[in-house]
Amino acid sequence: MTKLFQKKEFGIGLIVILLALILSVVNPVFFTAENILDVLKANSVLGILAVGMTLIIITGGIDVSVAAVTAAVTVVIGKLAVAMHGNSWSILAIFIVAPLVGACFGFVNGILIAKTKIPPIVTSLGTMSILSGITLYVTNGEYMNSSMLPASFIQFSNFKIAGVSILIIIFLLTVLITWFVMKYLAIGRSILSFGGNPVSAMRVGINLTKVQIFVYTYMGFLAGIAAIVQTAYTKGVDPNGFAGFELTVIAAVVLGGANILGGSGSMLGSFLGVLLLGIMQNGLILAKINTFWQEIIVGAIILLAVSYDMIKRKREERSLAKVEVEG
Amino acid sequence: MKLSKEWMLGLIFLGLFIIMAVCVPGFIDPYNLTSMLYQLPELGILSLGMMVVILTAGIDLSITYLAALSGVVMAYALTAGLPVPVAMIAGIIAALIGGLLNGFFVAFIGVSPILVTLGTMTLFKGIILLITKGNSVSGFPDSYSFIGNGDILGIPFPIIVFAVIALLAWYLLNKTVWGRSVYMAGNNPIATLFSGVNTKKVIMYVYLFSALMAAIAAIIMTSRYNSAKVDLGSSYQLQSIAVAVLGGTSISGGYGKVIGVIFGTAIFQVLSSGLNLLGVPGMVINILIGVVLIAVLLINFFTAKYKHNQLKKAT
Amino acid sequence: MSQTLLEIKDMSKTFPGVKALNQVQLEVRPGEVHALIGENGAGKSTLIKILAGVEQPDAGSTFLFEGKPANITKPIDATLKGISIIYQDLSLFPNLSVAENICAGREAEKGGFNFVKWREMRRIAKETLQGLGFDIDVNVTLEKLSIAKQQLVAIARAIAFDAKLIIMDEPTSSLSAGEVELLYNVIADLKSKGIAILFVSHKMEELFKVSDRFTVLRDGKFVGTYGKEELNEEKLIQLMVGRKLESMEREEHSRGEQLLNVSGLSKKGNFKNISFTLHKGEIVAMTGLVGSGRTELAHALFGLQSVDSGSIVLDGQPVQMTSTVKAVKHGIAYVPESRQKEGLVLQQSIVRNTSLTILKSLTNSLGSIQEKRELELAKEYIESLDIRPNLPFIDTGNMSGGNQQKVVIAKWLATNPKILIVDEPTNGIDIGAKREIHKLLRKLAREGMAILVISSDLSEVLAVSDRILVMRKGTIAGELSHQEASQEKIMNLALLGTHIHEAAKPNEIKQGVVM
Amino acid sequence: GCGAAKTDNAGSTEPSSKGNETTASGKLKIAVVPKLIGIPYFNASEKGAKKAGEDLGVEVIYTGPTQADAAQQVKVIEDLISKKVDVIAVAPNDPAALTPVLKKAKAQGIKVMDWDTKADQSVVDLSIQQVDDEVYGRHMADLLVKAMGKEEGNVAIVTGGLSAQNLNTWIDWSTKQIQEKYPNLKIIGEKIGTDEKQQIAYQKTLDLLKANPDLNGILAYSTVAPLGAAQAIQEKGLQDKVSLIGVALPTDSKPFLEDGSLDTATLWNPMNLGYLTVAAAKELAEGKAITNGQDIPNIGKVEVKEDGKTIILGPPADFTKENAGDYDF
Ligand SMILES: Nc1ncnc2c1ncn2[C@@H]1O[C@H](COP(=O)(O)OP(=O)(O)OP(=O)(O)O)[C@@H](O)[C@H]1O
Ligand SMILES: Nc1ncnc2c1ncn2[C@@H]1O[C@H](COP(=O)(O)OP(=O)(O)OP(=O)(O)O)[C@@H](O)[C@H]1O
Ligand SMILES: [Mg+2]
Ligand SMILES: [Mg+2]
Repeated sequence: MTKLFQKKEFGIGLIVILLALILSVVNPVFFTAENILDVLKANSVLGILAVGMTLIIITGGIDVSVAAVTAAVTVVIGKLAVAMHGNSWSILAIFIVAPLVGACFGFVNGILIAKTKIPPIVTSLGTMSILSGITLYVTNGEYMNSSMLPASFIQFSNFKIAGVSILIIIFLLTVLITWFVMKYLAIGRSILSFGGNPVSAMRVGINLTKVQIFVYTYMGFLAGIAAIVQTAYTKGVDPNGFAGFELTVIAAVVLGGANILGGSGSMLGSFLGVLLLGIMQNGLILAKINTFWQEIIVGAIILLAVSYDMIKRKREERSLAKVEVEG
Repeated sequence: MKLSKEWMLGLIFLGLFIIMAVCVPGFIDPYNLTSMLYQLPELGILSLGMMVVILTAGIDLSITYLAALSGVVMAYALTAGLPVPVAMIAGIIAALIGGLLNGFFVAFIGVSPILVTLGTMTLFKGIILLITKGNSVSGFPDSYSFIGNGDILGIPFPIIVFAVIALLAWYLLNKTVWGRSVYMAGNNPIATLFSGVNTKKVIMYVYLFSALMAAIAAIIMTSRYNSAKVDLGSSYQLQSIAVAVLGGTSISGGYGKVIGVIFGTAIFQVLSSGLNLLGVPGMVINILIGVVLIAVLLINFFTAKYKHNQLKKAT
Repeated sequence: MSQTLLEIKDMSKTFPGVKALNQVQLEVRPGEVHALIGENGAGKSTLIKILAGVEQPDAGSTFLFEGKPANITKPIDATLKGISIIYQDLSLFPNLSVAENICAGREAEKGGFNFVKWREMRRIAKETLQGLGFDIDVNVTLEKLSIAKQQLVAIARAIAFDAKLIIMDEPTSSLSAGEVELLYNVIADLKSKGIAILFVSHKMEELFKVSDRFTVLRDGKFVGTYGKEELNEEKLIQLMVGRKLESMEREEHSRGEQLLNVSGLSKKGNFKNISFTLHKGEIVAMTGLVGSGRTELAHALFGLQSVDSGSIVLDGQPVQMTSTVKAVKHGIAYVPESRQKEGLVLQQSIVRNTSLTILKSLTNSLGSIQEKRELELAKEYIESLDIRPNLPFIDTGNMSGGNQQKVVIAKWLATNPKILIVDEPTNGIDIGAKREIHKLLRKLAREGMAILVISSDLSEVLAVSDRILVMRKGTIAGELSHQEASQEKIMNLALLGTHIHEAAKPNEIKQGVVM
Repeated sequence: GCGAAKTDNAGSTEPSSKGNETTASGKLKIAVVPKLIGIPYFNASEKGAKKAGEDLGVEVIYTGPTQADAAQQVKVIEDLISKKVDVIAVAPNDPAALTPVLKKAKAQGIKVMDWDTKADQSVVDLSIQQVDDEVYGRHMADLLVKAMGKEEGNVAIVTGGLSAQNLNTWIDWSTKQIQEKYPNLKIIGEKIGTDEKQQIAYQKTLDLLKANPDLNGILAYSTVAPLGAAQAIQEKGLQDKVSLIGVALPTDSKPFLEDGSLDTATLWNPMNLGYLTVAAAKELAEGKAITNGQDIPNIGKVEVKEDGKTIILGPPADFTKENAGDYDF
């Protein structure tokens, strides 16, 4: 039990639970399976991106181009669907091409960051500007609606396993697989080592360049998956649909307790961070909070959560007995 | 010859300017030149605020909403018939309160700046929405419009404001105890604290400074646009970071110069005006700005590497 | 097994602007402890980095390991060949478990997508720790361990995987006598197993205690390799420095009136019931084991940390040290433990670092800093403390450790303090610079400053202090005057808290540390 | 200074003889500035504007900011003034914010007009409106009642951006219509902003439906919000229970119209709007005026208000599942 309290994710978990309790009192609809599944489904894209961003933040990096990459891949999906219209292989093509294209974009970020040592935030700011410019230039912002998507893709997006949407399952699988990678694969431990102490990591033979390229490529890969999920979720493609979304992704990850300076971050934490943001969005409407108050409440909760986390961390640090005082 | 990265940037600016002057009809037209001088101060002033925050290894995502908040307060004061100076003070105070909030969370609670300003950004946006219901506030006295649209002896007034602010920022950063402490704390906050400097106060003032810059930019914007609204200047959020970084400010803190930011702003302006005149679509301008940002940083990287190798050969 | 394990011939390494190594020779035999010595900047760490595969030597260098060309191009090559390193900064991962720290890098060798064998990892870690007699939970996150235990983890990591050569770069610089003793035991054990040790240190005494042979570097050049029997301390110093060092003679002087009176100072988890006085013109040394709470106490005196109870009386006035600003105002100066992290802004010049403590007094009526006066101030200290290079605008990050420390002292002398607290003032500083700093401290005391020296280096404590306070587990275990003090007496107080007049046995020492 | 003097000269010159470029190409330069570029609605207008340019022999420059930010829009106009165009027609993000720069343009002898959304009427020479705001707002309320088949129940409002001027105007008129004509219809809560994103509209409508199980109708403003709202209704299978009326393009809304989740999309033809804007701009530059009921080629009869400068494209078109397939925008 005490172990539970000591867990880094305890704080955010507590906030999520409290919020959920309050909401289910305010509106019983909140705690229905239907609503919870809706929340999970609506935040699958956020969740998948947050998983990738967690790894990047563990290495002390940041990627503000995620939203642009995801948007670009949704457009690629759309174009592909139109180009292969009617072809029953098109869904397969989408599943292969989208993650690949995403990974390529991520790879470019990774190469630039790892090789030129330009700070990640600056590099990704540049690639974001370039990529979103290209996306808009190519599409002129045109939407594509469900009639342009292959029927098999629509079937896929409506697919459920035991009442749970395939999109949620993809999201949860992403979390699980990434958790496994971080816990049981050498690359995962290398990422954590890199974040904990890059100099030592280099000294014990971890190839820092490879680790950095990996995390950004993986982010891109997940952005590709997220793009599929987004396309399935909206059953359409909106090149403008992700403007400003990168900040939400970052917010979810750091709310989940990842340290923006690197070294710490967990799948469970980020999952809870996503949940917190999702529940807030959902709950504010369910609780019928005045529209104009909603942003204020979201802002205030973010500030409270991060301050609480910080104060807790400081207290823990202080309580780590530095000196074993006698008596 | 040794060329600092700021003057390298100056050369890049000059090069761009010449290219534009030659290739873009109407670019060196006096009207266009003055027009650019009217346009760039807002971004320049916001970028100065952003630069100072970045000097302490922070970042201020809330800066544009702080500006909008300040602008909305000014706009209400003006439409309520308060005299212009009173309205401006009200706007500045509103911004400073916001800055105080940022500073409090960063300096005293110790939350990382990107998180704090992510939260306050949403908060400020919410507050503006709540008080304006999303509508724009407009209808200011004619005298107010001078600040953003007037000129003195043909020199646009906003650029005069920018010049004064840039000088002030330069003075504060390079000559005063606070400015020195900003650089020192930016490089090593612990050693600075251990030297008997009240680093919390220094950081607090950094956020107040960026809030002040937001307020001044808001004064120019509300005057130039004759109105205030929740998303006023929102596109400057990432632009001001890009300008500061383009201007040579180190994102990890401790290094950055006012002159660099000025060149950075000027490059942005020349690029966007020149390409607009050429009829290049806005998205392509965004692409090129991204390319320039990365290119300049790559140039910095490769020149540093080149110098390194030269030095090694010499040894 | 060949007679030489490691053979280096004509090794050079060039950094931009610096020839860090110039035709260096080194030969290490199995089962020997080989000391690598030289002044700060002589090239010791550079040589180690090459052995570790972190840096590559210039072309033309010969690097043989076990008689074959070593071909170490990246750190993992060195590890696989059986070369492991205990870095001066420990180089551990605070966010990972002890087991992972001990096995760090082992997964990397297998490539990114191999599985991590947690059970195996824990087993290896546990066995290694047990083999060394260290009692540490392998599942705990490293950052939760005390610094002393972290040091033990670093040692365990170095020997976990059948190392043939273990390199120790100033392994004792952050250890106090107890752990040092423990380390000596480990070294003896390793030697008996035929493992070679390359040992870097600035502490003369310990060099003679552990080493069999010495290789001396000076300014990146090879001076020579000598057997222990060929050398004595004086000769060694001469080889290192290239000239004879005058030995430090203490000029005794009488202490002045009482300046500081600390009584009953307590802070939960840090220190308890601390009482002592400090007089003008005296140097009080505070020693004890790492983690005995000395630094925390200094922080409390300097306003960096709050206290729960107790009083600080300065010049007869009770004061509350709530901030560093206040401490400086009261005339307290603090030269911190880590000059790189806490002492200096490495990216900035000597000028800017020296003026940082007194910026306000350098401003004119307009509030602008008078750069001329600032420069004069820096020049003054560069001259009076003989800071090298005497370039006021050089970034302090480019200076040697000893000179960096002088800059830190300079910035505090600028405030004209009444009390100077120095925490581990000569950590990692070569013998020449160390003597200079000791001389400087003595001189300041003679001029009337009250000085509190926190140090784990007993020879330093004995050399500079008038009185010695020994701390143990957050309390003052006892006080010794300069005349009565000896290493043994200090160790007894530090380990057992008693004034016993015979030396503690090694296994008692071991327990005192690990428990 | 000399810059100012030149400015004054330019202001007093006739547009036709101004600037070398105009005379060089001989064509009128008409700048059409949307709120932002790269969204379907304004892309459709662009097509119409460009077509009018070809038909009428004028050069059409269609350019705007990439974000719906007034500051960016002003910059675009500043650069258009530098470019010495003959007419600037703008769809303001924030009408008041454009007043100073439009005045500047006028001082340079450029004719200014607005389209799509009203600018400061004291500055513009001409105002092209797709519909009359009041008529349109009230029309949407009527459509909803028709779709619901009753004059009582609960209605919610979903909108694109909370700060979009024209959307807010329509919402206000719809609200007024409901209050005046259908007193038993209850508007629940405040309008809900969806950031001009389909996904958010979808999400928030889902939440809205759950929070208000007794909801009968939704009014969705902006061309994105109705799509998201329709998707939510479709997913929850509430096509028959909740009626949805939205501002949307027929091609985008076709799938939803077909399955009944969106009852009626109502909009004008944005291509025609672009076309009319350019046509009117040309008349304006040539010193002519469009009169009430005048037949504009390719568009048809337009209405001119009493003020003589507000031109209305015509009544909005209602798109239903029957006719949505007939349009290509
Ligand atoms: N990466 C580097 N770039 C440039 N110069 C370097 C670099 N690393 C070391 N040097 C220089 O090489 C020389 C040798 O440094 P090294 O760290 O090997 O000395 P050292 O003998 O370990 O000193 P210390 O006792 O202080 O640890 C010094 O002049 C140092 O400044
Ligand atoms: N090199 C270091 N790296 C990390 N932490 C350190 C280091 N040195 C000291 N510490 C911190 O200081 C604590 C040791 O306690 P403290 O410094 O009060 O004891 P001390 O008696 O002053 O020992 P020291 O010999 O280190 O000065 C450790 O638990 C650790 O938190
Ligand atoms: Mg060294
Ligand atoms: Mg200490």
